[in-house]
Amino acid sequence: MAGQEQVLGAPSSQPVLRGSYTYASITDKIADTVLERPTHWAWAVGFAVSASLTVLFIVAMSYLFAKGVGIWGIDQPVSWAFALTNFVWWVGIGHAGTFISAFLLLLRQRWRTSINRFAEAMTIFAVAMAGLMPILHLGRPWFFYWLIPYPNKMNLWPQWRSPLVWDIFAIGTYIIVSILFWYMGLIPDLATLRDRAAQRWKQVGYALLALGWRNDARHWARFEIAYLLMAGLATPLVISVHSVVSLDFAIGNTPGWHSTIFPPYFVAGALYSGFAMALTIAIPLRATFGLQDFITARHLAVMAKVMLACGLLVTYSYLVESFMAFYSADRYESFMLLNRMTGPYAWIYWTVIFCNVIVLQTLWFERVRASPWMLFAVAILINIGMWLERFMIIVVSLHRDFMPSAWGMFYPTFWDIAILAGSLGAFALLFLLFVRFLPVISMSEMRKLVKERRESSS
Amino acid sequence: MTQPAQYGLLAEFRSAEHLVEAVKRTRAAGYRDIAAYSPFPVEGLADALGIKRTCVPLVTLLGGLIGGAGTYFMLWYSSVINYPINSGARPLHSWPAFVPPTFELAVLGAALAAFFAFLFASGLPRLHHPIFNARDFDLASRNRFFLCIECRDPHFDDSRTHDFLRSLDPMRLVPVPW
Amino acid sequence: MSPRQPRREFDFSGVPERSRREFLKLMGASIALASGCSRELPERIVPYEDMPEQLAATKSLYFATALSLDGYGSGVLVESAMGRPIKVEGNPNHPASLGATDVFSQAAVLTLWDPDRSQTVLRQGVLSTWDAFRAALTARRSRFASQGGAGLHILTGSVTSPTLAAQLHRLLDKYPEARWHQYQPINRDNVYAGTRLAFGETREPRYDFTRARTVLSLDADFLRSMPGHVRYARDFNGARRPGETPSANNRLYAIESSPTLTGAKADHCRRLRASQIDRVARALAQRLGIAVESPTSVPIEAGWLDACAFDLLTRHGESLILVGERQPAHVHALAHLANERLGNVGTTVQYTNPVLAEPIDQLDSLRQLSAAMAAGEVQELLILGVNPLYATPADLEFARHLQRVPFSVHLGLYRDETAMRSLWHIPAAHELEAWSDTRAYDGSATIQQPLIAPLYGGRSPHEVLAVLAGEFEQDGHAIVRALWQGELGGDDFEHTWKTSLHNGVVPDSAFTAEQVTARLPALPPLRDADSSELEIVFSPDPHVHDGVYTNNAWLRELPKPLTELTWDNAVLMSPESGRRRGLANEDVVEIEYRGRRVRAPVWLLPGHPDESLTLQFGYGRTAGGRIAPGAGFNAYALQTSAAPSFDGGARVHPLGTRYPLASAQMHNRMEGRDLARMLPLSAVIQRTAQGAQPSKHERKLLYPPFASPTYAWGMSINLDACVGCKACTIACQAENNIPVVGKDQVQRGREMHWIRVDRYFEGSDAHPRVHFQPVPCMHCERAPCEVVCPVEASVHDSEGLNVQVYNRCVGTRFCSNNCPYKVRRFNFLQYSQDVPSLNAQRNPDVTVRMRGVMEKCSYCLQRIAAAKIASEKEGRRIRDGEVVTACQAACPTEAIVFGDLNDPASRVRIAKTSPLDYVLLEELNTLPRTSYLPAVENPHPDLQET
Amino acid sequence: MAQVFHPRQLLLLKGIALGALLAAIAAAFLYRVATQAPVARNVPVEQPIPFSHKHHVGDDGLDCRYCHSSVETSAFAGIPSMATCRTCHSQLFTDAPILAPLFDTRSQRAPVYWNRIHQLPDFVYFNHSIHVAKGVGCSTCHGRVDEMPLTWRVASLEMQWCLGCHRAPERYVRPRNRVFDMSWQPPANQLELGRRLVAAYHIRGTRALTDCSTCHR
Repeated sequence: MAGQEQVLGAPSSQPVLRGSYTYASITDKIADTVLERPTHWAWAVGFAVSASLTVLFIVAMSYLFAKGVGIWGIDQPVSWAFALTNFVWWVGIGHAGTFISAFLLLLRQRWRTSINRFAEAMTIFAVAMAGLMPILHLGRPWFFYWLIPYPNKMNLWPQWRSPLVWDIFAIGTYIIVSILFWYMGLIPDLATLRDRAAQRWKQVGYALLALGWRNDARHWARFEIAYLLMAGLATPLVISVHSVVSLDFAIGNTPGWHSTIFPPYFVAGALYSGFAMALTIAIPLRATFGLQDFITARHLAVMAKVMLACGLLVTYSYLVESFMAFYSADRYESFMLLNRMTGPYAWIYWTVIFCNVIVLQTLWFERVRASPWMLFAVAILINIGMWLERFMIIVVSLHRDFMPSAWGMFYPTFWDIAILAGSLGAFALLFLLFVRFLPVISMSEMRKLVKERRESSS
Repeated sequence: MTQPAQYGLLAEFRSAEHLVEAVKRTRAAGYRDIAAYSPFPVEGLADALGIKRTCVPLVTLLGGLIGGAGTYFMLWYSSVINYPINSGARPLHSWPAFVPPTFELAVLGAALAAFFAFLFASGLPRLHHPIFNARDFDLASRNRFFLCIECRDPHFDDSRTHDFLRSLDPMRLVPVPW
Repeated sequence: MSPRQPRREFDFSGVPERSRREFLKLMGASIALASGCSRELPERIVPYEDMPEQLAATKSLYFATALSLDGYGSGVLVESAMGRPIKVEGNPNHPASLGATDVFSQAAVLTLWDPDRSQTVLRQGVLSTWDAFRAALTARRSRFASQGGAGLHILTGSVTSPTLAAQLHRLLDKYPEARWHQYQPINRDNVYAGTRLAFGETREPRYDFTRARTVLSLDADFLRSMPGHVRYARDFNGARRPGETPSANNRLYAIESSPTLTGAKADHCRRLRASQIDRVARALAQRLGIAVESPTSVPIEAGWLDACAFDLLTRHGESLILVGERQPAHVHALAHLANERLGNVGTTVQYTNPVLAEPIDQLDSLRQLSAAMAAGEVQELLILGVNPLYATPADLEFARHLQRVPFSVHLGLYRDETAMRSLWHIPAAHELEAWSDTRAYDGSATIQQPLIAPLYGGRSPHEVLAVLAGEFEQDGHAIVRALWQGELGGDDFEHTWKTSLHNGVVPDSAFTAEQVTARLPALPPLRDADSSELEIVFSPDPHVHDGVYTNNAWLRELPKPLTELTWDNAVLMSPESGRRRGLANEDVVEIEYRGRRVRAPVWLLPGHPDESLTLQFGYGRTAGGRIAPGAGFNAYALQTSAAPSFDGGARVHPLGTRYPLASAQMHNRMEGRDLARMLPLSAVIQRTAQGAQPSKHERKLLYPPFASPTYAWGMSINLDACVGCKACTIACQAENNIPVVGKDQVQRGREMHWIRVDRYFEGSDAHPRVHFQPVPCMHCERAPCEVVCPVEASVHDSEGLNVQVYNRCVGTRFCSNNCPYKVRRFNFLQYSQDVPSLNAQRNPDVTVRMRGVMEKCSYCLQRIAAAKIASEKEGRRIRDGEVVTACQAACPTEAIVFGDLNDPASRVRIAKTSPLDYVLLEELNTLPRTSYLPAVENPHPDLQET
Repeated sequence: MAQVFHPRQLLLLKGIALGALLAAIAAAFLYRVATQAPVARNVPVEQPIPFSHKHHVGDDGLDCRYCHSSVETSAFAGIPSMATCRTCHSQLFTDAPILAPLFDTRSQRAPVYWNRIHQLPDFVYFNHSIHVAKGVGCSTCHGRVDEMPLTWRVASLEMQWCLGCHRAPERYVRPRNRVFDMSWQPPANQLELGRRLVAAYHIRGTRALTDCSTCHR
């Protein structure tokens, strides 16, 4: 095994858990990152940066509520821009987490074990950011609850045919289920932390959250069934959520929106950007907290492969979209596409193609998949590319639709940027707090993994 | 309140297999009020303990059904009966548009049901439990496996049970005080 | 109801200052509520002291009066809601209106309520009082008496008011040495001079387009800007209804030196530099058999002139040649002669006595004044209602000479340039605040009655002159009434007076046609034909005119015809001329002309003649309100008394800087999409002969339609009639409390107009075809906006209206994305300001929208509701024509027809049965209730337009 | 190991949880109060002059339209001018101190500011004349004004309250000649009578009556 650790060439041949760990040592190593380990300088820097960005986020939101969405660059005809782009992007990122934790659980993929916890955390924080956006973009955000059915003096209900209402339900369900699923998985680990916490306040905190979990065989029995059921529910949910998000556009009649391939196209795109973000987080994470034994090159390689698959699906969607635009012989459709490629926003289209299609192809090479930092670079580019893709779909379709007399341009303002940067900051802040106070890897599952490896080795 | 001084006897084991074996023998010896503790779910342990199947799946199903049916009814009632409004000349009962919310809330209902059914079935939350009084029981969430025979078991007799557990050769044997 | 209640309760007329202020405060508060649709605050109800009889009905009342532009009156009916004038409609009884209005009349109410209006008497810029002024003036009257008024000069604009003229004449009789000067920046000098040349006496030409089958316009924008243009536009299009009588269609030839709506609507339009039109006129006159020696080279191909001449000759007595005010006198004279030869005099053109009371050469009059001021002969100068410090040719140096006048008085609506430099400034009463009278293009007189007591104690010129003449006790009412008592006399004067007020026209006051005999004028030598020198052409701004409306936010934000610019003026030149100088839109250039320089941004306008610049007046102000100063450039600074209309010898120097301009339409081509349709007359005749094609709406629909059992409202817009004047847009703004957003927001594409007039260019930049298309909400039966609204803020009602429920809207803007016509408007910020006096203008029957809500054309829902309630109380159906939308009412050419599609006899139903009827973006199957009739071109068979 | 929580601490925890729950409920309740109409329901409203409808209508038998003169012609029922009041009070109780404001309005031009009782949001366009014309009685919405010494509001004036009638007018309409009759009570056969009246008065169907555009513009 010692020799194997040196080999980087064939990550796929590597185990999902390196080194020789016992129940105790693996528990201690993971628990100590939360309970004992002193604050890492990288963490401190990240915290400072993301905290200041979060402050910017709060300022931007306050100003937004005070003045109205007019502080953004949106106009007629482009009355949706950054907020909705951020929304779709963040929701998409969320998908990878659920996919890893739920879908791979059903498929009994052992490599999921060490990455599902932080992937789920990523999901929750991303969806939280996403959930903010539709509210921020409202003209009268203080009335957002009118999209939710409740008994009211006006005897009025939401308008169920609007995909925005479906969104409320989809996103709401998604975030609640994600939190439940995540929290459920955390309970045994919270118990571990409770039992190992040295300071009283930590012990109390973890004890409250652990709900008095006793590792009782009965608990475990119920737990395993319920957890499996949750996974079974989350899997179709995750597919449905981005399908519904895609309907926000597909239901509309705007050329570039009104397309039947959107649901699968968006789901693929979501996983694509999601895995990209998972890698963007995993690679620095394992480096900072020395988790290379748990999040091995094998994990990275597998994630890269999934990313490659999704990326190819997205590429295919691009092709189909272009083909249909011309095959349909619809004047507006074909103009829309030509406008994307050659219009005033052409640079966005070609950047998207570069990031999401060209750069992607490097993942065919094992050397790239084997090198964390090259993967990191690719992932970053894909994150950017996917954000721009959503921007292209929304803005570039809107700015020139049916009536040339109403054509216009969109120019972002400082506050557009501030909201985007702010949400990134808030996301990072939440994540950093998570890695500080909760185990980034499921200890109970790792213990199980240790046992399984013992059995397989003996 | 007058409690017996002791909750039960706790035997500590090093491996999961050992625990399962011990549980089997304990059951064979006729003990019923016993509990096993392990740092991760151990295969076969539940069967050894004779834990019956749980209601969680059924409750989940019901939750899903109620969520879905309830939602669809609300959509239909609100837009056909309560306040019919011509929106884009779509039929009042636009069932295709009603599918997504129905599905989402079905999932939500099921998920909530599953979670709370799990808590209920495992008797959680319960922040205070005598077993926590046992020495070194915290290792149950780390690397040790425990078997507890409770005093309320009819077969429980301090010395005999003590001897019996010894015969299972645990690493350690400790009383669990109230 | 709440915002309206306090107003309803308050008796406006004759309440003391204090309580009117309270009233305004009250209303301010209530509008503030209107904009914040959340929790209501407790309200108070203030009862009348004594209930005025009419107002007891608490319904809107309409008063007939007139609004004037450059002195020429146009009849209007002003809607007064609880004593507040809130909306102007045309007066059907008035010959210049026939029920329609232009943009200026619509905007008058905003000027009335403009918070920037001058509110106090000023002496050397310091607060003073009316009494102080009266005393000061009276003090000087002794000198008048002794010296016969020597040194007393009065400067007015063009005066058509019989009363004012009479007062001035009385004054001049009293003080023979006193002088009355007239100068209106946009004046009739050339027109009158032309008639003097042709007939030897001053006459007012009056045209009758109903009988004109061939029209040739030489630089005359009769559809948009000359006196009587509203009536002319109506008549011209009345004679152009291909759908009804194709054979009787007319044909318009236009030659213009600066793009106008007339040129845009012409069947054949040629763009020439202003100086070239003289040449063309002569060549044409010669073709018409007038003995002028034909110019050596003519800048238009012979074929074009031949065709035009042929049409004019064959339509003997049914043709018409008219010449623009910009062109020199002899061109006018030639046209008069030609019309006579063509037998048009008495049929399509008539000559009456001049409408101006004193048809002097105004430029000359101004010259004399400034000379007198320079010579120090002017002791007292009364400036009544004009702004000579801004709006006079630069070379007369009015500002400098004014300093030599010891006692100068300015009467004006604003503290404008002249007000700041005069000894005394008197706030003028708005036309809706004072008694006066005016004459229309045909001489018909209208007695202007006030709708409200002067908001800021303003005075009318009559009152000031009364003081000057020592008639202290006279108020405006007495003065005007006295004059008409004399004019109409008779024992039943009381009755005539009442009917005149009620109808808005003094009976039989229109001038009768005079006999004239034209003679060939002596023609000056022609300018060098192909001189390549750069010409400048001066013209009034389409919306702020000569500067009188520069502080009117509605007019400032109203996109200008053809350029679609808002808030600024720019130097217009042809794209070719721009290309030659490497200039693009918004580039700043310095124009040098006769030693004077002005810096201005460039706008390249297709259809503008090459090597010519159009400079529009009205901008570059330095005073006169909060929004007037600081925008655009001052064209007067280049104007000289030598060549006030146009001249050669200008030079432009690019400065390499840019000045952002706010254009309401970013894209000017139709991209081959079938939006604004235009058919040749032949095709129209053929299609009409074939009769109705199988209806486009009979198609497979996925869902059964919702019925409109009671009423089914619909609109038909006739693109052939639409001249693109945008009266509809501003009328809608006035009616529906549409806020002004400001230049920066327009640049962001956030203007709020509910009905926009799209303008497309087709063909070459040199000779573009221009299309106009008013686009209100289509009220689609399959409205895409409704399906995507999550809160039922955009829904359909049972009469087929696509209604926007502001108070339910949360502002997702999905509806706007999903509206293929992009007619929805969003309050990105808090646009509707809470300014008491502006609140007073608001229409109480329309909700004031707050920020964050979507809004759009409602087919004037409030008018429908009013008619519905009225009809239901009488237990009948709404009659056709009972509901008239604001845009329809204002339209000079009746291009917009609105009504009930369930009524088989309704005009809209009939219009929609035309085989030419079509809807926008039909392929989207949204089934719009608004449909269009295509524009029709009637080209001469021999002429193939490029 | 030791217990993390002592039973007493558990009790405390439960207490805290309960408190949080109660706080949430209280907050919801407060919100509801905060968003109520400005003038409370069924509470007499103080006025600068303690005008009594009970006295003028109930005892003296004045007709509503004597003061609210525009109720049949316009959207607003009309508040009587001071002059209207003085038609009687130039003779009666002229020296009563409570009527002083009535005369101050003339002498000192100090207008009387009545406190508004029936107040709708600005975006609601209610029209008295059409309701009166369609047989909706005063008392249906304003209650037994003739029994109110100081006037108060009986109706909630919420949208759902309006809808109650707009969805089923037959339950409320009465013969036109009884519109101003304060004492009118719906008869036993109101529904059947109502249906006849709805037909007779051409009251539009529920779809039309519940159109957003019926009340909002």
